[in-house]
Amino acid sequence: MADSTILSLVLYLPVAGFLAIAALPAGRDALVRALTLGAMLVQFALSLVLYAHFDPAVPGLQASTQVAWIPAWGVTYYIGLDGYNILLVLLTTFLGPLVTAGAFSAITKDVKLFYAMVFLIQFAMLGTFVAQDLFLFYLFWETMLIPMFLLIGIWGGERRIYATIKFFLYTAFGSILMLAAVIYLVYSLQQTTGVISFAFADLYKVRLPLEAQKWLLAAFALSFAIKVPMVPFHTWLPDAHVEAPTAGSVILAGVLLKMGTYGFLKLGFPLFPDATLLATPILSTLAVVSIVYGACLALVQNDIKKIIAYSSISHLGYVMLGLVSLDLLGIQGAIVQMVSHGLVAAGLFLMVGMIYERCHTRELAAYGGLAKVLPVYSVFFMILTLASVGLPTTSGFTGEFLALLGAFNAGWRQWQGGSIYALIVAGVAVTGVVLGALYMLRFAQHFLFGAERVPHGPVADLNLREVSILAALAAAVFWLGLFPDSAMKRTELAAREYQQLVSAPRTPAPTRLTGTPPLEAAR
Amino acid sequence: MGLLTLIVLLPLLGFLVNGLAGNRLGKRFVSVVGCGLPAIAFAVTVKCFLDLQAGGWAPLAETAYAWAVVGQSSFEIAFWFDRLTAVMALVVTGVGTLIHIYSIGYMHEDKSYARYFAYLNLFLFFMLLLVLGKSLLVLFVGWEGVGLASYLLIGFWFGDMEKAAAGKKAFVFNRIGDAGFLLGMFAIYSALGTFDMPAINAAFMGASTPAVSASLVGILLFIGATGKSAQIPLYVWLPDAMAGPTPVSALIHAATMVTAGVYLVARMSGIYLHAPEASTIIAAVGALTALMAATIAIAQDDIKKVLAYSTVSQLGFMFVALGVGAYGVAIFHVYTHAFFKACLFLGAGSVIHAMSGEQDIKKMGGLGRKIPITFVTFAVATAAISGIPPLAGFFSKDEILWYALASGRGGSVLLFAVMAFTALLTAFYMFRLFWLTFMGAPRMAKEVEHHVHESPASMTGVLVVLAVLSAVGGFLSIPHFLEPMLPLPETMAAMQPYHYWVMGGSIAIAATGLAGAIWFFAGDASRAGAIRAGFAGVYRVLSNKYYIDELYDRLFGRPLVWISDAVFLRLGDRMIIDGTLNGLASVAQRAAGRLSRVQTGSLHKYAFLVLVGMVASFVWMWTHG
Amino acid sequence: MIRDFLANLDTLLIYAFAALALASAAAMLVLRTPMRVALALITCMVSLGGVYGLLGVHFVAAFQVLIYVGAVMVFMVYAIMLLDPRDEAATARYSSLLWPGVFGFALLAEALAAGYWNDLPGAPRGATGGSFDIASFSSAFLSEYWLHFELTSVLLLVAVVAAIAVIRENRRSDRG
Amino acid sequence: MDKVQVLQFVAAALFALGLTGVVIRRNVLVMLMCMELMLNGVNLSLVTFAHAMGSAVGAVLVFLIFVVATAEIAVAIPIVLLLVRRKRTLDVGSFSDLKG
Repeated sequence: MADSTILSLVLYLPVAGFLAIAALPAGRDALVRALTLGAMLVQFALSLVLYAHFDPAVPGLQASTQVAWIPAWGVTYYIGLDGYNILLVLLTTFLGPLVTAGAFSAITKDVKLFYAMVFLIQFAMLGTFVAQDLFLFYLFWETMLIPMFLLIGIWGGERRIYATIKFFLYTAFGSILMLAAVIYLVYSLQQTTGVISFAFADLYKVRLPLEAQKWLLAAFALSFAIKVPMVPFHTWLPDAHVEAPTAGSVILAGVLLKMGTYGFLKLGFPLFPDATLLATPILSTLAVVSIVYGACLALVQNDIKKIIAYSSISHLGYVMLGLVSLDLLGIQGAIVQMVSHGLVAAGLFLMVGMIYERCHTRELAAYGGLAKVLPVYSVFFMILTLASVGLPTTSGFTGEFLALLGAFNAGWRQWQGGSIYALIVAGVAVTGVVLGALYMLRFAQHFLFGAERVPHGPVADLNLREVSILAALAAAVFWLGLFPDSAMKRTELAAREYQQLVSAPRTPAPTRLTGTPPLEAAR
Repeated sequence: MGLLTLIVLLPLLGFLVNGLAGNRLGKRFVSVVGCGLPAIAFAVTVKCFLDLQAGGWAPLAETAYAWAVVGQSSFEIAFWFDRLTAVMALVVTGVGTLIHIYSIGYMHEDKSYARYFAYLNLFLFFMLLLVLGKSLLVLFVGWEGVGLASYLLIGFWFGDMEKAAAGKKAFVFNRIGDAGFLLGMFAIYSALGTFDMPAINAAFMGASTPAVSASLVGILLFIGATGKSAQIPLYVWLPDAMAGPTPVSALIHAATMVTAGVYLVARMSGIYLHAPEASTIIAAVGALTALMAATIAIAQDDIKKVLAYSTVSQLGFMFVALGVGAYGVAIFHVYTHAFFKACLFLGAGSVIHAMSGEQDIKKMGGLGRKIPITFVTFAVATAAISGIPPLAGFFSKDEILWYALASGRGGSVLLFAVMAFTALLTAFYMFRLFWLTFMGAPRMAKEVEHHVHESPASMTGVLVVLAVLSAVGGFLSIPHFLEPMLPLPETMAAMQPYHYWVMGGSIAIAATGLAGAIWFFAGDASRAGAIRAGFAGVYRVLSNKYYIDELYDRLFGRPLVWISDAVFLRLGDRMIIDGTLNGLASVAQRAAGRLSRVQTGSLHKYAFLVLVGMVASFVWMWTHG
Repeated sequence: MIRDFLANLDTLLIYAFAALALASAAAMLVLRTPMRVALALITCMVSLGGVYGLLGVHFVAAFQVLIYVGAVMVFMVYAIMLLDPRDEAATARYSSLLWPGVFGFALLAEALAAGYWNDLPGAPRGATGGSFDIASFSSAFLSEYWLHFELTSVLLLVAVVAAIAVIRENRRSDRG
Repeated sequence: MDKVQVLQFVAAALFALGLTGVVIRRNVLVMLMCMELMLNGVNLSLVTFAHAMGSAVGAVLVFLIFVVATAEIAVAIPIVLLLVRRKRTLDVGSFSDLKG
């Protein structure tokens, strides 16, 4: 089977699953669960094949499919794998079965609809990652909102309506701005080159005038920054996480937040390099503010989900820091950190869900001494906590270390050039390492240690299903911590391309596209 | 797989076996695995040492695998075995194995026996990674890893919130140091493009100066060292770390982990040789820490706390040696200190074991006859730390004092005076501890006294071995052994005549301390009581550790929480950001409320509006078209 | 004269039909009972069908009569007969917006007329005026505008479903 | 003024009359019929142009309008039936539950 076929299979398997469970009669919950898990596992297996087949030495797209779609607007259906998205695709398909299995006991209301939504969001997320055409990307990007909205709105907690509306308004606001920018971008591409196309590869080739770049970057950046989220566009996240069901939180933290950083990596920065270079100080400052601010807020939360939510803000700050450093190490670190945060935050949310199912409260103060009552749970919790803290041998270390090193390297180079600001920013970012330990250990200490306090106890330790979920996560965390090279090898060329696109000057604007339009090239 | 990798992996194997299956396999199996694998690691280390010798002391190097390759930068997990590594690795595996064996007896009753050995093996794994690592990255991995093991072991009895909190405190203070360490690493990497330690040393020793100030890097790395090795200002975690099981205190918080900072500075001596400012700071911090910790130790009543502050103080000695460029001497003190401090801690553990968990020396006394082996070994170790010749501590401490006075790299009379005074205090508080514990009349409750018993052979045997090592260890001249690698500094010619005076002086200091302690605490310790009453204020300050913990809390802890809570959360998140949004939302809502009045529900009006709109658009079209 | 008349007979007939349509449309606004309004509308539609036929677009004329008069208006008449129209007699014929409506009508008519007057050329130049047959219509409908064709079928399906749903709702509310 | 123009005026007048009818009449069924009238006006306009241009495109649109009109009535009549059943009146003025 050709790789492109496998990729299409991976992408459309959730749609098939969606249709299949939609066709099932109501009340067959067990069958729905089994079917969903099966489909997710097959999808993961297929994406592992894709990962294995992915050739790190080949630049550009692999396993791509391109079909004409709306020729009049230059829109094509164009999907493919590259170094930017290979890990994120793998992460998404990896988390799919875990989310599914994790919700087996938590979701008893509208099971069919729930898994249909999970399939739908899985499809939209994968589509966003593999889309190579801005139009297609935007479609998937928007599609993601709907199932997420429903997941929180239907299966959420008490204040779910407030949370969903906040979530929706924030993200929809960002999307609208992006839509406007997309339209303007394609329009000006056509104005300057006479070619109308939405393909990323074509859009990369143009260099707009600086003034236009500034506005477009601002629109894209706002949209992505809300998704990441960066301070001060973050307040939707804690509310959404707190109210979302476990599966929603896991998807949100595990994959959805990566959309923002992925957007910056794939679109925001490479499309508007001059504006990006101008905005670097602002962006890196915001990244560091996110790191410190998120960590400080996580320190004073009493809701366990909020702690993890704020820690996400902090961790994604490292990603942004790595991306704007434009240092190869930093970029690679940022990519790894994306995946790492996906694993760790997803794991922590799953664990919170598991304890919530047993004890029915998210109040940190209500817990204590779980290590004695739930030893297996505590071991996994400790592993994920330490990964979140960024302890060596876990994935968190790989990501944070490389991202910080990259930021420092970049700062150092600028210092040699006379400006110390970036170096100071990188230095401040390192304090995040301390703060991270502070809030996560405070969490673990109150949660696991001390006198036993178990609300609604006595409770049973993890069952086989839960242990398998967490063991898979822990294995992934250690794999990325101990042997990150296999993954980083695959992203290296993309990281370089990104670095080059943003930092290396292109041919001066306006450029006329040479060569064939993308469609004919694909033929 | 090479031998060096094997050394590192053996304890990891122990961790995995004990951690995953320990509970099911029984204590005997856990003990065999837990002690056997470190013992094998020790044997392999000896083999490596012999190889090193056979190879004419040319360092052994070994690359396990490439952790990450990014562009031109390759981060490899590689190991390196030279003279310095050999000393450290032998101490770590040797003393480590002994303490593992001791733990069999000490922890025998504990429910989490397997977990304990798993953690201990994990610690050994990371410590060996730290010591054997060829690049700063591997060292850092070990560095953080031992912090983790320390965290887990301090909080081993996590049911007690205070113990868990002590673990957290240790981890966080270590992390503060680590942040400095990271910055130092980053600076090195940015300037040199490598983490490889031999290469870094070579770069700084080379003809062309690297593009980074050695002092800056040196100070940053030293911040890391202050965290791990409990120096001012980050020393406060170590006394609290005594919450862990006593063998852990012996292994991690006395013999091995806390000396990692010393090892780091010695390993990076290439940088510090070119960083006089950093060296001065190291010496100053070391001297201050040594003095401060010694004064606090005088006023502590918890047997482990005294030893903890004594450790902090001894680490200060080592840093003084590092600060004046006598790197070999510092390692020498690491080595002797590992023996006698491990012996002291394990002896203390034996005492606590005998006293059924009591740690307050005010409630001890007269234990000498009841637990003779512990008594004798503790006596030897106390004498060793106080610097009584010809025990191990005398040699290393004497060398430190000498170089503090005479080194051409920052030795001075002031430094010497401070260190000599600290040495006096050391002898004094150690003998105070010794006297109050073993001599005089018993002060414990009757039923406790009845239960006092000597520890099992697995514990006393280890004590004897360590006592012997503390006694004779000093005859092995580590500075001399290390000299080809870490040359000793030039001594100032003017000071040369005083060499033997210093040696005599240090003997006199030890004797004075001993005598002072006996004079104060002999009999009913009434003289000490009088002094204490006379200087009540000073005593209070000392016994409260200069209120440093409280100060840190006021200065950093509470402001951080306050800023996070009041400024960031309440003002920033809730008021400014959410407030603005909610304000916007309510404006929109009100506007929509107004607009919704158009929605009258009357179809006719809607149709009429359509009509009006149509007319308007036609008019507009015709006039503008 | 008669020849002229005969030559222009179809044009005159068109005008006559158009006038009839206009008149019946105007009548719709003033007639009181719905049934009469429906009859006026039918008249209007049939006369429009006449116009189409005279213009030579026979099939549209046929469909106009078949679909509009034959289906839509029959349905409408059924509805009128089904519902009791008597309550209407008691209430006013016109809504409260009668005068604004009439005024609006005047304005709209004025705007349209002015617009046509200024803008609309006579018969489009170059236009043949030649008619087209059902074959060209069908091929255009089924080839060039196939999507629209399909969409209409979807629309009809939706309408059927909606109608059924509404009626079912009706039954349920009857039961409840 | 030729045939096409006349018919355009008629079409416009039909449309305007229909719209006015929707505005001024009270009976919901009459309003529906007035909407039909509007559609007829548009149809007339389209047919006229299609005839004048000799193009079938206009006729296609006419067909679409037929379909829309049919669908509209098919849905509208049941709705009216339901409304009348609930409100016992055909007066549109009393159907104002959705006011803002």
